[in-house]
Amino acid sequence: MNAPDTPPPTDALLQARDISVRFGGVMAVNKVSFDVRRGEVFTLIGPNGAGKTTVFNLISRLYAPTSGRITYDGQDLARQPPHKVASLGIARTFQNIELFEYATVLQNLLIGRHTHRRTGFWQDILFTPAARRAEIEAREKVEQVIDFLDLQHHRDSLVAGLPYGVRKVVELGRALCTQPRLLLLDEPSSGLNVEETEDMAFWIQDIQRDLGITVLMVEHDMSLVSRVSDRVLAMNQGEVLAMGSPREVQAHPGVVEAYLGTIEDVSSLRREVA
Amino acid sequence: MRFLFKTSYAQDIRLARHGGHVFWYGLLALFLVAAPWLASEYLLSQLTFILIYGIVGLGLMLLAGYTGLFSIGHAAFFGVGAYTEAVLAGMGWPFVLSLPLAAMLAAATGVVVGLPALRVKGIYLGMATLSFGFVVAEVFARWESVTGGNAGKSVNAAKAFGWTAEAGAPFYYLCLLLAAVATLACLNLLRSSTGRAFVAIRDSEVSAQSMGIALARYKTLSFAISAALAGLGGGLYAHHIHFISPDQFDIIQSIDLLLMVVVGGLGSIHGAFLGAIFLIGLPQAISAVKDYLPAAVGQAPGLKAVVYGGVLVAFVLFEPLGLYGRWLKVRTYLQLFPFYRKGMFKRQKSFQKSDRLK
Amino acid sequence: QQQGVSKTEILVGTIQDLSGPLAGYGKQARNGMQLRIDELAEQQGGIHGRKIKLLVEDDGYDPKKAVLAAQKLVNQDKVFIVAGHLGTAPNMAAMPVQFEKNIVNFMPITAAREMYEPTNRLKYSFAATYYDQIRLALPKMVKDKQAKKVCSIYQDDDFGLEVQRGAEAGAKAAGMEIAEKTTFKRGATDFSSQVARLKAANCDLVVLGTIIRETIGTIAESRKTGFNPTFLGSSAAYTDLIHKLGGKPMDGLYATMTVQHPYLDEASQPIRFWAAKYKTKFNEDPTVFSAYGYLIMDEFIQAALKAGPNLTTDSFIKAMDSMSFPADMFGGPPQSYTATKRLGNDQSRLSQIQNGKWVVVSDYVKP
Amino acid sequence: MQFIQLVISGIAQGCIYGLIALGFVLIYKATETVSFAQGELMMLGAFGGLGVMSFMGLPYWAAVLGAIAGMALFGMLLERLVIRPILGQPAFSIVMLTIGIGYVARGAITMIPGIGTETQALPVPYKDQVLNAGPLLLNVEQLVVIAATAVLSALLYALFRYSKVGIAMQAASQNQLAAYYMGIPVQRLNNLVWGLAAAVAAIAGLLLAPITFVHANMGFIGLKAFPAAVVGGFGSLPGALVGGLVIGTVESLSGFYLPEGFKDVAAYVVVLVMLMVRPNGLFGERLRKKV
Amino acid sequence: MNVESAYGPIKAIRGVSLQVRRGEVATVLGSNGAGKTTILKTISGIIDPRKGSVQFKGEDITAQDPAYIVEQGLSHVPEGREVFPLLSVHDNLLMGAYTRRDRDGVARDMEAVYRYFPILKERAAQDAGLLSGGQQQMLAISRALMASPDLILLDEPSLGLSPKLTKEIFEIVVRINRERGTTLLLVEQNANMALNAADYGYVLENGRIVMEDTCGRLREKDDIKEFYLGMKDAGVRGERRWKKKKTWR
Ligand SMILES: Nc1ncnc2c1ncn2[C@@H]1O[C@H](COP(=O)(O)OP(=O)(O)OP(=O)(O)O)[C@@H](O)[C@H]1O
Ligand SMILES: Nc1ncnc2c1ncn2[C@@H]1O[C@H](COP(=O)(O)OP(=O)(O)OP(=O)(O)O)[C@@H](O)[C@H]1O
Ligand SMILES: [Mg+2]
Ligand SMILES: [Mg+2]
Repeated sequence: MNAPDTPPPTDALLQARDISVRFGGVMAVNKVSFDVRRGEVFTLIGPNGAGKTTVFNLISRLYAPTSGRITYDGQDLARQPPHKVASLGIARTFQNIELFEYATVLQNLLIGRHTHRRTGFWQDILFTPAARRAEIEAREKVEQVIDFLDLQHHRDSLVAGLPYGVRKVVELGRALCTQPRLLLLDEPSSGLNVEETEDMAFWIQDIQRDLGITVLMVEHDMSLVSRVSDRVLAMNQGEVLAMGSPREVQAHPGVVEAYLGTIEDVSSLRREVA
Repeated sequence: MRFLFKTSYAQDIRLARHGGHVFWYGLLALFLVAAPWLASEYLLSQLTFILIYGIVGLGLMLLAGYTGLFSIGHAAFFGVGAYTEAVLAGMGWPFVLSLPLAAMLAAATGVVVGLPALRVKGIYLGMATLSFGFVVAEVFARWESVTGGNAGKSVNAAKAFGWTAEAGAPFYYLCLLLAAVATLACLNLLRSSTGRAFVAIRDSEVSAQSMGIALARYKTLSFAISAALAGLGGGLYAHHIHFISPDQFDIIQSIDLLLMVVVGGLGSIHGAFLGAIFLIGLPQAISAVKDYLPAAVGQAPGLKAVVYGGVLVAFVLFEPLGLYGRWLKVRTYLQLFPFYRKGMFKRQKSFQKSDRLK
Repeated sequence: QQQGVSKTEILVGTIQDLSGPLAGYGKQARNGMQLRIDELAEQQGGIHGRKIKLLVEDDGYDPKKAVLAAQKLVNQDKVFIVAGHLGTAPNMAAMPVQFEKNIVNFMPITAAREMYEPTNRLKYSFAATYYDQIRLALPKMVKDKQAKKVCSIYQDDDFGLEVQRGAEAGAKAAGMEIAEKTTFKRGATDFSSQVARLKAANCDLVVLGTIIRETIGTIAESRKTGFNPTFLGSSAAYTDLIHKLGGKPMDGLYATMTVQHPYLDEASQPIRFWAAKYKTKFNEDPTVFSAYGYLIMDEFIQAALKAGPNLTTDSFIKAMDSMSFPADMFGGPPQSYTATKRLGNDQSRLSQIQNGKWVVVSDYVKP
Repeated sequence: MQFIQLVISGIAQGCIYGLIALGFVLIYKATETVSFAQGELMMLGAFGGLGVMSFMGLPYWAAVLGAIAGMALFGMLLERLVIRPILGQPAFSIVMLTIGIGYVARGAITMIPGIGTETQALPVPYKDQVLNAGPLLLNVEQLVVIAATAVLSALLYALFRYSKVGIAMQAASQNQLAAYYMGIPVQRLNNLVWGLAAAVAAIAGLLLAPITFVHANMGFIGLKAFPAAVVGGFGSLPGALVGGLVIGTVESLSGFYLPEGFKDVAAYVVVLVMLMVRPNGLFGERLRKKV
Repeated sequence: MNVESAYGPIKAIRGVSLQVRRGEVATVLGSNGAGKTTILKTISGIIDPRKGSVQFKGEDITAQDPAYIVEQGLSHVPEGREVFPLLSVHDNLLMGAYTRRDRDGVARDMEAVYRYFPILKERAAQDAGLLSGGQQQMLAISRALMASPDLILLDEPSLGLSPKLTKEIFEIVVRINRERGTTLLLVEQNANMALNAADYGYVLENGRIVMEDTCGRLREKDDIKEFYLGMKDAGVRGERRWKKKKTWR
């Protein structure tokens, strides 16, 4: 408020400084700081309940931080109402999938175009030529996303009946339709099998490289993490545990202890039974 | 069975999807325009009522069916429209000015009610609107200098530019015109970004918000449009019924309006009008058949309530999608004949989930 | 060709509340009308060879439904006349529909002034209005009881308002003001704060713009709190339910009325006979509303007979406008109508509940 | 003194609202629907009691037991016939259903010749008795209501808080699918809930009968109980009671001290204010979806 | 069992037959929308099959009331957690044991699951809806264990769990199977884990079983290796363009 903002380093798209959130007695996020650089894939990992999703919720302004600040592209996010976040170019997916259940896939994706609408209420109600043009344009953009994610098949199905994996993709698509600059993905691969996870990895890489979108993601699948991320931040109990390249973080003893676990070979399970 | 080959995106946003639509809706329009010659005076008056309630139903459908906000106080907006129109018409305003003003005033009231809607959902919103309805009804009763209080108020015929929309065909055409315009406006809204925003709010507020939809703005907007349509309907109602009093805009009326959209079929524009047909037609149907019943039943007081309630219960039980749902089934049956399979619309088991968390 | 009149039949429409808050009254009024029609068929055979057919519509005391009902009767069933329509607001809503088609609104069962004012050639009303009842009765009560402070409690609707206006006019006539007035909503059950108000104002005469339960509720609450003014109700409170439901505390209540309640053990022989006939036919005890219905139909028959074989709206009006009806067996006052006087009689008398029964305690109160 | 007497009347009236509101909250807590038929069930209960006393000539306590048991059965039957088939549909369908049931119940009672359209008194042993506590007046009819409301809400509170069945009812309303997975007999519990709600309604009807009389439209008082439930927080049983008391006293006081007309809308104004200040009522839980 | 289930006119599984022997761990693999969840739902009576029957412990439980089936000793970890959001963690667990009458046993099992997942004990009084995704998953699993069942159906138990916990879950699965002799039917995207923990596996595609064998042998099949275990040469970018499609349709 009083002190002028210090301009962030040019390559940081998002900066979190000492953010903390407390829910009753639980310190869900405790003095966490990190930068997400333009164009990178930045991953948050950490045991369950470490506060990763809470960080996402802070960025998308669903929660307000108890202390600390988040700046996005030089702006203080705390000043933005939640619905403004999307028009700043931040889009997200949800851990538990939050789609518009009783609308078709196409409509879901079109809703993703909301921040880009150019017609007002009166134009809509009269369906002026401008509104018609805007509709068709939105549809074209959405079709590009549909092609990108191979969703042609499901275009007109109601979301309510889709299998889990497809919903995940639809949600990704919806986020992409907003044409974000920063994409927050909460566990993009959970519930997907190996093959589908692989598709997801390709998509994330395409999103980063071809579309030039910065990605911040939470993920538990370490093979996916090491494959796509540029940098990784490990959290535990709301605090930062380690940060660095995927390899560095995976080797960090604290991370192994709290997150990866020490049993190396899953076949140990088998031997016990046998 | 009809197959549609789509060749452009524009096809998807057209109102009439194919020739059949054009034909059937054209026929309907023709019938409606010709109605004064075809229908008896009595039927025409009923038809006028149906159009008026249809307009109100459209508004409530938008609010309840598309935005997912249930209002149990819609009679308040209806009443604001009716009283505004009655007062203005009494002052000799032409209806081309007074009707829009009635709608706007109702919309303004709608915005006021929309405000708590930003904070509460579900049953709490229902109660907020219900309470608001009571307060407004009390204002109608107490503000005697304007509303005539409980003694009621007579309403002049609608006039403009020296033309009087007399009861019967002229007024019917006025209603028909406005109903058509209102329907078109709603259809337009629903196929554009505003309508999608409503649907988004209905299905998930959290993700609507993160898609950049300003909940406050769209919820209030939805309330405003809905109230405006109710106000417009109210204005027409006032003219049609000639006499308005506060007890015409009480909780019973609100519930009737809600029943109308539910029976019509939540989430469909057709439903608004089908529901209106039901609301106006059923009591008439009951009094038509009651003479044929044994006197002990047919002449007993309370019969109307029993049948009315019974039909409502039957609807919810057997046709949760309302009249429109029934119509869809019939249509599919005809289209697919003879390939229709019995299980096609078999109801799936569904499981209730708390809507306290949305 | 006059609608609703054929060679053999006259169609009479009536709109009653058969499913709403006044369903009880609606049913009784209908039965009363039907009783007279059946008598006509049995005794005289008809009016100039025509039988009466009664078409009943239910409006549930809802003006919107009343409009629909009136439209059905007038435009679809094509009745000759609408008689005995119950309730003020429903009448107000239905009258324009009828008048457009030149259909008389005959003797609606409501005591509002709008039923004959502003004058319209199609309006006829028989009941002394609530306004007049109280306006005329109040000064007499003030004098008799030597009341110092007159107050009122009334239902917050068109009915209550009429009583209240009557009370104001009556108080003015007696050279006083209404010291305290208080209201309640239809269907209210709790009158404690209203009674507390009246008590705090030291009222010694309270005008009741109440119907049944509210009358009982108000009086019972007053008696409990040791507040015992003179209570004066309108004809709406003149029903046997008051003492049947309210019991002992109701004793002493005054009400204005015209038509006497037809107790089955009534002293007057014709009423007793009539009540027994009604009971046999409908298997329930008659009430004032049964009597209203009966009388309305009776007056219609008399007027229609007088109008002659060529029954049209005009001939009926012509006949009515020179009609005078003598006092009826229920003690109703004589009535007379002219082209400009469309209320039969504005007078009423006073009854009091004594030992759990209504007793007529005054003759017609003259201004 | 005036003030205290008004507060006492307010409390008594408030308990009536609270008693009916208990029925709403009960249904809401266990099924997440709002029953608009609760007032009508109450009316049926009162008529049931009346039937037992006046037409079968049995004593008061027999009427009380008979009406409560009868209504409980009726509630279960109702559930079996009309609620169960649409179990799992959105809560709103059930709301509509209860509105329909309300119409049918009111109409059906009205149709009973000779009884339905009349207003009747239920002869209770404690009719018209007044206790004088110093200068204050306590009405026995109202004291009975107060006591019954307090006891009932305590019992129901314990049911939902401590008993397995009560918790399971809430579980089923929050996530029916998961309840099925856990082997919770959702339908049986639902049956029980409606039976309970109808029994509570019957109690309310019997207690109210001396105060409001028995007639087909007595259920409309339920419209005042909604505000009570909302003010207390719709999901809270003690809230229903407290909400009722708040509404009752506010009504009573505003009827005396404020200009005419305020008493009638006081309840609704309180609700509106409450929804602005504390959207979930006094005892309602703060809800927030975690994503 | 042998069943066919459908959602409305859409057939989700068509003529699936599978068997789980007492005391064994079986797993069903399959890509998205193959119908795995549908099978499990059919078994526990949430969906009534169009055709076919389900036998459990020699009894026909086709289309029985889910409550009855649970009482017979079958419990289900549903897909997507499905906790009771407004009940406390403790009450959630209690509901898991709804069909049980033995208070002591319930208390003992409660202690046991608290030992498996200490965080649940810490949060015993918190509303389940406020737990993190993974914590809810732990709760869902624990809740099913509370029924002390003979057969547990697990639908993607590792969904959203950290790698460490995933391993622990499988250890718990194996341990329960060994110590209590509980039979398990496991649906899992983490095929590597599943095939290691289970004895027998089925591969489901488009509502049909296309392959079944012991897990040992399944692990050796090329198609399984490629599509489910992801064991192939780490491809270069652009690989997807010529990706091999599954052949067994
Ligand atoms: N709204 C809330 N109220 C109370 N506690 C909360 C709330 N949101 C999160 N928590 C708590 O904060 C902690 C962090 O939760 P969060 O959802 O951020 O975890 P996470 O890192 O995303 O874990 P997971 O991998 O399991 O999803 C958890 O212990 C959770 O119980
Ligand atoms: N409620 C429903 N309505 C219509 N179709 C449905 C419904 N639920 C599932 N389906 C369809 O049934 C098929 C099987 O779904 P199911 O959920 O069993 O798949 P799954 O193998 O569990 O997939 P996943 O790995 O994504 O969980 C899918 O094609 C899905 O689209
Ligand atoms: Mg998370
Ligand atoms: Mg699945």
